[in-house]
Amino acid sequence: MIGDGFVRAVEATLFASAEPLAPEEVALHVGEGDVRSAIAALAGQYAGRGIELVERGGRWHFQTAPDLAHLLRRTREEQRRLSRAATETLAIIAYHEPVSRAEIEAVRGVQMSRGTLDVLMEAGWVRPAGRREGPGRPLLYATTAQFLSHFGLGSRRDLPGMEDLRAAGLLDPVDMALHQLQLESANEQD
Amino acid sequence: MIGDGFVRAVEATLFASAEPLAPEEVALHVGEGDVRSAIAALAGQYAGRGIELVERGGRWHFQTAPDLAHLLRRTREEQRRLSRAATETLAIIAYHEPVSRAEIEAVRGVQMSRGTLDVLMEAGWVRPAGRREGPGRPLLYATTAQFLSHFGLGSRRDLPGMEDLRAAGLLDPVDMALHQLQLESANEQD
Amino acid sequence: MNAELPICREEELTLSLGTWEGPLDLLLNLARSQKVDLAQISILQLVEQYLTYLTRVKALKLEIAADYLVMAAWLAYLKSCLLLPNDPQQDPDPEELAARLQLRLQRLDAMRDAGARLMGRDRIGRDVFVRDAPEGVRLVRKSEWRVDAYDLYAAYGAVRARSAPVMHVVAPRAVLTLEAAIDRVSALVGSRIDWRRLEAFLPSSQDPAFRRSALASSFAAALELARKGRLELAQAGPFEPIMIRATPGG
Repeated sequence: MIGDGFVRAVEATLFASAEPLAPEEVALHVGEGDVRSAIAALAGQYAGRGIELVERGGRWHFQTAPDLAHLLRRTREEQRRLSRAATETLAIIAYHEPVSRAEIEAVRGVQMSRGTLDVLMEAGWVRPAGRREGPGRPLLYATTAQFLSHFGLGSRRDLPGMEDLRAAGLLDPVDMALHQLQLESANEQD
Repeated sequence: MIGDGFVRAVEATLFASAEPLAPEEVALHVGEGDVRSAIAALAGQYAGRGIELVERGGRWHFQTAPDLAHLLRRTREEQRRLSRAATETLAIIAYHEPVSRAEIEAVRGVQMSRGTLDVLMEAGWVRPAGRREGPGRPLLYATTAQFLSHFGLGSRRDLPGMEDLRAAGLLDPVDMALHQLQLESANEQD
Repeated sequence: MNAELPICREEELTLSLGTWEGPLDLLLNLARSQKVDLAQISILQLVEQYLTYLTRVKALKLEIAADYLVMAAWLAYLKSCLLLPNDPQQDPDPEELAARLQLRLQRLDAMRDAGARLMGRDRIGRDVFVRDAPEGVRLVRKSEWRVDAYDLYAAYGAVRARSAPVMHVVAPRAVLTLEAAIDRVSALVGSRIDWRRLEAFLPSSQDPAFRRSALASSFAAALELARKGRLELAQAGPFEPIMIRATPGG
């Protein structure tokens, strides 16, 4: 397998890229060949090594093996902790996307404070995703490819507990009428 | 070898580092163990792959195999139709060269947009041809040898004269309007 | 589902409302203090806890945000509905309202839990690392411009046709104006009362273009003078010579 020039080329391209690459993007660099098979072969070769080839939202990239985190963790660059409001908002967007601001507020039971969405968009995890056709044409939010790669998710199906939550009906479209009772009267006082 | 936890740790450490690392620096991360042997083992495993572990002045780092560097910067040619403005500009330069920008605009009767000349120069058909002595010393443009060969011309004298154009109906205002219509709709697809 | 978050005991609930992110958050924490699955929660007990909590806050004369009071009023209403004998006519059905509240708490709890689990994943830059300074891959798009010779010449033709001055040049021609013809015909016809051909009044010239012009203007002059009663016109038949004479006695 080491002798396979095509697999080598795919390996080098994925290694050199600053961003995760989709097979089609890899193909633009390596030319004719079965990129998907080459990626699958590489992923197999790297499994169990200190470096892994992983898929994130249809794109592939190399990263260090998660179990070695303790060796590599850089304490001085400790990531800023997300506030509780921002963490919940991110989870709501990820599990319900695309979702409007009003729907996020309905789940959390409070108005969203300024900056909550900004923080998530600045981190590159959340993006505006068009408007919903309907009254008021509300702006919708969804997660990004960067969100998937940052949190090590192959796709949204890999969100923790996704299937259980769906089965339990907890991810059904938010029934806005249900929340209006409190939200509306509460907002009037703000 | 894959199962060797220590080699994995060295591999991940070298991969994640922004700088080439000396064995002693690697040791700071991975703790007790024979770092040099691990590095030697890794260098052997990666030999001939798309990624290589190389030594630079006593420090080690991963890099793309040098023979694959050409993959990282790929040039892709796309066929694009020259816009009407650019085609007219090219024709004016060909018939009037050397000619200044202001003269081209005077003949076309419209201002030239930024980039029109850039496109023609990028295509290799037009070159700057010195400056005209006189007020403002305007930059002059002329066609290239590549222009002649692209259009199958031995020299500029082979350009059809005004009588040829008239005979071909290319100066006929009615035909012109029709032709312009076709050109315009073609340009809209750009 | 809620195992990862610490369960707040009722006695641990601080009385400061600022601790809670709104009434739903407070309700969720009260619900957790029941130490049962949210699906089995006693809504009546929860309502009781909430109202008691607000009463204690009020007793301490702490300021209560409006939305807590709105929720309290709604919960008090829900409580009274739940306690009343089951009335099938009642709309909305109190049992359903309670179920909805329960669903809301479950939803929020699920998302809170999901958020925590998300944050706990192997995250890039914290648990897993990508290359710090990759070479980067680049795709340079180069345009190959397409234009053929016909396009080029047609474009030049179009430019020239567009910029050529659009002007109708009339070459100078020898003409006899109507005014000159009137003067000439009226002078020549004088007071003669014998018929003469129109052609006899034309100035002599070798220029056929001028002769045609003179014929036309002289005829028009004759018509004009006839209209004024100064002369008479006669023609024996179509294409016969046109004859002119001064009006007798005119």
